[in-house]
Amino acid sequence: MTLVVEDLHAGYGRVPVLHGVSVSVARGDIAALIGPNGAGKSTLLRAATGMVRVSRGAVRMDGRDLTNAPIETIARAGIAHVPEGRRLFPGLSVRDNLRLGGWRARNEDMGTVLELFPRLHERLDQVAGSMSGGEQQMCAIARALMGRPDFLLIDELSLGLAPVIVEEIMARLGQVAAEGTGILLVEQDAGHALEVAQRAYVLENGRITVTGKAAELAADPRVRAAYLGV
Amino acid sequence: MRAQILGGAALATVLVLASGCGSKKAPEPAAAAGGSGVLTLGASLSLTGTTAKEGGLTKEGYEVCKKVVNDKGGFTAGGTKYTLDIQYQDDTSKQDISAQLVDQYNDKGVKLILGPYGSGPTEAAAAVVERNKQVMVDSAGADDKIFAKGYQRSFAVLSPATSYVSSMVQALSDLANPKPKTLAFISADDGFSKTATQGGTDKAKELGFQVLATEYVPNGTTDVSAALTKIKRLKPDVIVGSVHLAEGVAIVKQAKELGVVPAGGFAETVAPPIPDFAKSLGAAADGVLGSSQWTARTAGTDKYFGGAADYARTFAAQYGGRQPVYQNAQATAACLAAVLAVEKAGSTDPDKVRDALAALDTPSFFGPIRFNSKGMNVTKPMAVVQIQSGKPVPVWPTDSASGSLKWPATSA
Amino acid sequence: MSTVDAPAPPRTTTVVPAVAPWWRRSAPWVLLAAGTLGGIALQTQLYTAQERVVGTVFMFVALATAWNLIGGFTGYPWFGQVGFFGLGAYVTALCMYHLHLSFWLSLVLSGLVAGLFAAFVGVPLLRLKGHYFAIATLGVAEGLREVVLNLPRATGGGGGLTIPTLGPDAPTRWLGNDGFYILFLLIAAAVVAVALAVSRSRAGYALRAVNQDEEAAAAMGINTTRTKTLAFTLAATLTGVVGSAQAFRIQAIYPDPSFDTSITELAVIMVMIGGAGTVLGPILGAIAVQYMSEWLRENYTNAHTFILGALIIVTVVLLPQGFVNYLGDAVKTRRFSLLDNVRRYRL
Amino acid sequence: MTQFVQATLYGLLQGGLLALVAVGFSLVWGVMNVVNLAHGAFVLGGAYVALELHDALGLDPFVSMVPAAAVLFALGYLIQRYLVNLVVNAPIFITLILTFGLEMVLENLLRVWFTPDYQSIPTGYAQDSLRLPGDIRIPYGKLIAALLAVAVTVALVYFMRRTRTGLSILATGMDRGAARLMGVKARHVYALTFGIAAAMAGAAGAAEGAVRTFSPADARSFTLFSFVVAVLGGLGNMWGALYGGLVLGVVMSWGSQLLSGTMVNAVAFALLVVLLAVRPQGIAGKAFYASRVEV
Amino acid sequence: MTAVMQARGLSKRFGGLQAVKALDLDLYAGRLLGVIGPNGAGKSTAINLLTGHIRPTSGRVVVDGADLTGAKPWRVAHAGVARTFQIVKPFRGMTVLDNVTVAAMFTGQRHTVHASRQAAMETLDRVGLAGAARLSPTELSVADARRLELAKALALRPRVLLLDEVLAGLRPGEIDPALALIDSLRRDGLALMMVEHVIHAITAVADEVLVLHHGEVLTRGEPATVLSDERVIEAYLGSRFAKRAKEELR
Repeated sequence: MTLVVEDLHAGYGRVPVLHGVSVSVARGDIAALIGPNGAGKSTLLRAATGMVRVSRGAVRMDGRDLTNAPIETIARAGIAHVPEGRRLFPGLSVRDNLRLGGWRARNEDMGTVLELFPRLHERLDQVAGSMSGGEQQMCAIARALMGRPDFLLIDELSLGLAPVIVEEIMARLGQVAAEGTGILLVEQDAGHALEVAQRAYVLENGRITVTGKAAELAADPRVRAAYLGV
Repeated sequence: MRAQILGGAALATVLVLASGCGSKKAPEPAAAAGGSGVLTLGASLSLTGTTAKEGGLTKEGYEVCKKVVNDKGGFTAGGTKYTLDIQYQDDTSKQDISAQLVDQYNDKGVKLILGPYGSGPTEAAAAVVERNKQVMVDSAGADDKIFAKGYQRSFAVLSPATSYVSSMVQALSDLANPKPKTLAFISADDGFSKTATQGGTDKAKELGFQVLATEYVPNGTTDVSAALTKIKRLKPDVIVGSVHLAEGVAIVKQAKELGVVPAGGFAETVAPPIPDFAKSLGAAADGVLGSSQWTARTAGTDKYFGGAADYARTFAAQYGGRQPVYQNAQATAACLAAVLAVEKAGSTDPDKVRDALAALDTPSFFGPIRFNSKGMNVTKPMAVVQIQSGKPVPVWPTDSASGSLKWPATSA
Repeated sequence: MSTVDAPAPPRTTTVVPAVAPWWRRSAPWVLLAAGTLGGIALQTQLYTAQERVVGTVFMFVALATAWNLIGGFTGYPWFGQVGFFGLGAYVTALCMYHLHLSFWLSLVLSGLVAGLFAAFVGVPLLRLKGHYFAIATLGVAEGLREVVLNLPRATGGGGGLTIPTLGPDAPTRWLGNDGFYILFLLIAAAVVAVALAVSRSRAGYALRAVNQDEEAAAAMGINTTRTKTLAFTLAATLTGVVGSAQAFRIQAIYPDPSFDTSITELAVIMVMIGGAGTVLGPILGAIAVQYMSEWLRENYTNAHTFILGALIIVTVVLLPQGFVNYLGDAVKTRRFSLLDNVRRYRL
Repeated sequence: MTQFVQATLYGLLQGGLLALVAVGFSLVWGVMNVVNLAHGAFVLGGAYVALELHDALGLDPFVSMVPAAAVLFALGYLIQRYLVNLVVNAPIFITLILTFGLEMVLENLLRVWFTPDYQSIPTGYAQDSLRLPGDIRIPYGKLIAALLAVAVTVALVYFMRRTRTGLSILATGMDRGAARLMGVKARHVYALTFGIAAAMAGAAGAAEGAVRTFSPADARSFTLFSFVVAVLGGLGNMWGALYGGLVLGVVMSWGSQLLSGTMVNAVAFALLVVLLAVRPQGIAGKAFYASRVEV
Repeated sequence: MTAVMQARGLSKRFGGLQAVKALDLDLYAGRLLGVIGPNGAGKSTAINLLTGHIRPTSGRVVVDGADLTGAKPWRVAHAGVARTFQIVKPFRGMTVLDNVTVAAMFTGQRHTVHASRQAAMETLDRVGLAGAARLSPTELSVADARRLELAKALALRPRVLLLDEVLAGLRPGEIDPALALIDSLRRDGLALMMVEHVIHAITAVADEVLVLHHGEVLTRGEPATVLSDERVIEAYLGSRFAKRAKEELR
């Protein structure tokens, strides 16, 4: 049960961004994709979920070919994507945002995700756009989980969040993975990501330059210098 | 790069223009001399756009004329036997295209023009006709303004705009009993309707009526409630509308909605003789007076169409039993006037046809056709009709009436 | 632990001169002059009515090019162009009818009045963007028509006004079909020349910068308000001049045809089909659309609006970025497929 | 005073009808950022469906609102799915021009099929009116139409807020890409939205047919008034069209009492331009629609 | 020494959110002020307030003694203040050269198109983008897009340069040349302000560091002092980073 991205080439218009990237996540695992801003991390996620056209290579889930399938088809196949900037529906309440998350799976049961993020409970009727960044990020992840996905792709979870909040959310992700969802975590801020992940990839200029176990990468002096150093 | 594209395309531009427009040639002669020939009339018509409906009626009238004349084997002028051909082009209800079409006919050697629908296009066409030394018989441009410019080559068979309302005022004065004392006018805001209103208010004052108000509404509106609300307080005996179909229907409809009930009734130009009027309003249309250029009772005969009733039969035969409306008849009459003038001139030469038109004085199914020095047909009276049991019944002038005026026409 | 070293991506290193050679810079001007002379030569080959048709094509070349200054270069969807067209027409009619001024003076005054009015309303209107700018300018145009309708003493209201062109009342004799052909040709050439000059001047850079990113443009030192207002004023002035010439050509002017929204719509369609933001696009668009609409009207009396509408639909589906822009891109990328083009814009 | 009350009431009724005509236009604009210039032709389409049903089966035009809506829904769905969707990602002006071409085509078809004649659908009661003290009249036809306008708007709000489909339309309008990530089929939702808007236009057309005359040439003015109403009310709020319609109806009614009758349209456009200059998001619009995201 | 650009009591409130509160800062010729702080701390708002893209609720902005509070961005630019945007804002429909030409053209003095293009080419050369002059900005890599953003600001021939995260997205190997370029600008006598996330870059070039938190100045001073400040560590860096920072500074 894996999500496999194989030799992926993709870009915007005539500008190639990814030059043959291969990444895979198994269900129940967390994989971290780290690298500098602009290396193509977001593009990789966007290509995997159909938001950017793939020019070469393949995206497969449990053997099923999803390359260049429409966004909604990929979503319906069970891959949830928490996009860059969260993209909540700002004018709708948290409740409606969560309902939309469960739209495909016709899942109206919010209990599970509210257990995971109890803070959202008291915010259910608040308009999503008016919440703090951390709460919005929780809402975005909760919304994605409402679809009961097999795989969860999260783009820049820590962006703009206080470290304390990041730690809280990361801890929840561990729980989610433990229940059998595969998570691909894209992070510029490598520290937290490497802590929770089992596997990690370093993406630079559209190519994977380093792969390995997260713990090993965290110990690699080059990775330390480039992504963990101050 | 951009310069190259620019260059190639500019060249293409010139080529397109050059090939598309052809080269200048001498116009082909319109008719062969001696023996037999075809008289071609050119018509610019609003077949699309705001007056598409009326343009269509005009075209039908022209077609009836063509069929009747040709079924009789055509006509003879100066020893040549002619059949009639009418060319149509759509002016999309726009005056600049109407003017362009008249020029286009001139380029093709078509010197005799049948008028477009509406005062704007007619005015534009008249100016071009004058410059090109063509001749136009106007079937539907009634605004007196067109004829105030000293044009010598445009002739209108229809009664001028000023008579549309004044005829109804005269009819009220002659026939209504008890005679109404006060009138309120609602006028659409276009040149024709305003000219008609002016003619009507002048006539009303002359005949001793009191004009309580003149309210203007936007041309083509379907909401005249504001004008009616204002008039309601004044309690006029008659509400007179100088309007088109849409406003005409709206006045009667909304007056009923708003409880505006004049002691006498309603009188409206243009709208009531059109079948759609009674159809739209149902019973509410009954009693409404209307002015019409022509009715099936109009007095006069001519050799092509006979009398008005004969014309109605001819028209109905050609259009599946439908009765003609006055817009059909005035178009046929314009075409008829052109044919009669060519016959009389004995030539298709536009100058001679013009002189023949200017001297024309003949009865016809449409009433007398005789033009004054401006080119207007002022001898022909307007007819006044009243909707009775859903049908327009001619009630004035009495010598060509088929029924009598029911008055008061409304009951509170 | 596996490690792969990334090779550096290739970099283009051709150094280009900052300024194009003179012959390249002057080519469009030569073409414009040649086109104008070609237009004069063409006149000898035309019937009177064809002169009118081609004269109208020139009128739309001028209108589309003027629209492009604000709508194409600056990116403000100007849906009220006909307001300034009608304003120019009525200023000319009023000047010639009431004041007995010569047409030529009236022509200049029409441009000035339209321009001044644009400068006046431009400041509040140009704060709006997108559809809101479109609807606000449309509102101004409709409002102007209502003003004209409601000043019957001056404008004749719905009854219209006729410019005197004959007899002792006429301040300027009607120019004749030949004269108006040349007049519209020269106006079109002048408007295109203005567009060409603007396109290559500082102002052109400023307008395109505003179009692409107004915030960044302001940070580059561009006075965006003044730039937009100037472009709007210039476009309105040129439109007013065209309206003035058209008023004199048709003589009898009425509010409805003078402020007919379909004139704006046609100009917009011409620019969009030809290619917004280019000098050539509006010219090609105007010629193609006006010529096609005229041809259809003559040959398909009952179905011409249907066919033209269908053609417009097909064209914008296939070429949403306009012909000239499509061609530019296609030549650059060597990809000419229209289906690829459709794929770029569909859902 | 009576005159003022009468004008106000009449303005409200007219406004209700304006709202019914405009609500679909506003929906399409708000959700898809498409200004549908063919909207007026859709309204007329509904009127002609009601006319045909009346002539053939004697159906009351208010009853015909339902079949008119159904026919127009199908038409709208197909047009969006197979035509407008093709240019959804092009600059905003392209959809404007596409729908303009569509309007030309539809208007031409209506003219060929139904002739350019003025039509109306007679009903026994449309011209009768309710009498209030002071001889203030409320015409039944307009009253029914206005009440239906309110009912349809309420139903739309309920549909949007409470149903799965409605929620997916709202979400797609706010952020198409995010909605697709939830598994919402954007092509279908857009087509559905356009279909619903066309259906409401069709229903509005049937109601208009009951209270006024119409001809194919009226398409333009329906679109223009929808434009004004949508902007006045503001986008992004389902109640916007209702507010906009009522405000416009009353202001025009008052305006034509105080000024000459031909100033009505001038009043409408002056109101529009002033409102845009002062409050571009409309009376009830929400600012977040300005920052919509589309993928 | 007098400051080229001064802000006093600069504040901005968006509805209920106090984005920037009573900010004072001075930028001197030949000196670089580094501004750090978590996202949402008000860093970008501060730049927008200085350049007139946002009107301050209160406070003053002075450039060379001239009050530019609430002045439009183009007036601030004419006064010699250039900026880059955090999210690069190239004019996408123009070539790289034309992008810079626009900047070179509207500096307050009149420059002909011809002269501006020459100047633009020189600026592109300086940032190392001359080879890409005819490309579209959409064809540039992230690093080159940042260079273009910088070139546009430099083409204005500014005296004050406000850099909003110019290093974001650069690979480790690209950061050093970029810092060298910034350092050369400082030596040329520009007054610089640099909002940055890459903290070791700030420590390398900044003369003074200012930490923003919830729109307020948490602390300011020498880089080393600021980075070892307990409050900064708690609010922003987190303990783990602070430990490393200390090691590195030692």
